[in-house]
Amino acid sequence: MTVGFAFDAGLAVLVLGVAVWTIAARAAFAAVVGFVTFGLLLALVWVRLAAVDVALTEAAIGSGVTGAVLIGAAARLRPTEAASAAERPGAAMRLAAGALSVLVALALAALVLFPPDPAPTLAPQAALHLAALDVGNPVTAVLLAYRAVDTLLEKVVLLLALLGVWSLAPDRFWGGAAVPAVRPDSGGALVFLARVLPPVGIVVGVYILWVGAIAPGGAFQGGAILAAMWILSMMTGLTGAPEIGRLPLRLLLVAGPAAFLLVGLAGFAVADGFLSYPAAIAKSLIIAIEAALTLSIAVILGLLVAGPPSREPRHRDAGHRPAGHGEAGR
Amino acid sequence: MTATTLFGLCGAALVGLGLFGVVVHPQPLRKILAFNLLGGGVFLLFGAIARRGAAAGMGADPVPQAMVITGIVVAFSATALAVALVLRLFEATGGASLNSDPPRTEPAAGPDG
Amino acid sequence: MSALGNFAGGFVTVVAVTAGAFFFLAGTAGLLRFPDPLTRLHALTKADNLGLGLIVLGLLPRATGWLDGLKLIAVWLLAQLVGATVTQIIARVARRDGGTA
Amino acid sequence: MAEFLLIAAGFVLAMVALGLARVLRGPTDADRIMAAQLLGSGGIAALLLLASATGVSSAIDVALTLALLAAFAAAAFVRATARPESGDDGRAGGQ
Repeated sequence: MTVGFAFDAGLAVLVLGVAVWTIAARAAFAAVVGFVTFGLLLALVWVRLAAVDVALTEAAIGSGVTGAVLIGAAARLRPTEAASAAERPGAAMRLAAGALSVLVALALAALVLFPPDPAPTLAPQAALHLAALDVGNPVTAVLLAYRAVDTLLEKVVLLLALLGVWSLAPDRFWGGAAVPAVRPDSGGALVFLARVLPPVGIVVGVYILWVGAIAPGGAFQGGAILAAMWILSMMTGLTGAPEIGRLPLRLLLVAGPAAFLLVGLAGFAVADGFLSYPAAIAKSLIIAIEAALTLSIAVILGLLVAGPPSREPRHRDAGHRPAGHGEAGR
Repeated sequence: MTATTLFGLCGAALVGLGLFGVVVHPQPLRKILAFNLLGGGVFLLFGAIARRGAAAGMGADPVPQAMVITGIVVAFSATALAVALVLRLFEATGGASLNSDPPRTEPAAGPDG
Repeated sequence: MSALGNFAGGFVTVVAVTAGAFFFLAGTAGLLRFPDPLTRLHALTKADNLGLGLIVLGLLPRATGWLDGLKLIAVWLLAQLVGATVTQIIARVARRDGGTA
Repeated sequence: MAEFLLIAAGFVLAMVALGLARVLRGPTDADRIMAAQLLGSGGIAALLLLASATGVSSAIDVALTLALLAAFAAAAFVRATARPESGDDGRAGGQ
């Protein structure tokens, strides 16, 4: 048994321990904190699995931004916990659920223990065209060139999720902004941090985006870091949440997918088809798309965390949205 | 046993654990947490598969890695939407029960928007 | 770098990393033994500041380029800034709640 | 040297795990949020050690990301705990 394996075994036990805590903890808040630590540990696991791109994503999104959403929700839902506890399913139900879960886990474990022998891999195919794309990071190449259509659709999913969140707002708030909970007692220290950290965060975010062409990093990770800085500044009330009816905001939201789509359609004219890039400028195109995507991702993630609007739009007629009159239909 | 197998097994166990939590916990927020654990387990399985596919000078097969990155982002957006739904439910009814006929919560479900 | 330099660098690494690990041990001992949130917070800062700082110091001689070295220092500085802020705001909440949940 | 660094990373992680077991149990939420902070710095240290031990220098970027986002859990916590017990005016005098 090598030192490396001992480390990995300890890490795996720790991950499972924190996961059990997340399920078993009595208070929801304790479970959420358990989940945040789970995300941090997963980032370590991804480094051990030689997937640093994933580790970056997990550190930024899986743990950081998700944690912010869940912790806020747990604190607000605390009054409901006692009532829900009475709805716990009976022993028979829990036993059945346990049996099902064990069965599923065992089946998956069997898959892990008896995998197909020449391990299936697309790595050689991915490596084949890396030089032509002039992109050193194979994961970026997969995300933005080989399987670019997946990434495009994923951006659409993000937008749809944001529309879903917005649509939860009562009609009169449509086009308004989410009210940031400005708490004077959250202390000068946090406000200080929210002033000092974003400049550093923006540099790191752009660096992660830029380095993504040759090393782990890219639009998702960079965008998530930028979003995090924006969220921090919204949390402390330094910047208000934007009104969702504003046209510039909407344009920013669709900028990434739109740029992607335009380049994709141009592929019909100048290359072999949808989302295929002319070899000479493939790298420049990829970086341009990534830059637009990063901005869109940052804005979408930030707005997802801010939540549905909870304030009436300031200039109601400036919004000129027919949806603003939805109440008349009731 | 290799580290890859180890983390694969860890992923399988996480899927089971998450599934159990999704079924058993009555609180929607706990279900969301459990669902995210389940997702983390699935991602780890992908990670183990990617690591096994190391070839051509790469530490791991990039295709499953890219899928996991996409998955993490989508899981986050689903989580944010689910949390927003639960919070809206709480605002509208004062509770967060998924029970269709609440046995003994306040019956004041009338005057909401 | 000369062999002597290599040796000196390795020496610094071993000593500083060991010392850093020791402060993580001290921080955990404090977390386990101290009676209330504010004192536990005090223990936590030892791991934060000294533990991480010493480990970064120990890893600096092994950095493979100036950018890596710069990033290591940046990580430590960021952790200092964030750690100091976070402990302060947690302490405020702990004091406000008066040690009750 | 690589083995030494790996052992150090394991040691730091073990210490953090012990501390985690203590603070996650509470009793106060302030204790619990310490768990995120503790694992934040411990995780950063372990990542840096791993990066140096295995020569994967891009893991430093992961540590950098963690360091940037380490304040997030605590910031959300402070913001959220201020909300339920005080309305919009309750705490304003505490500034």
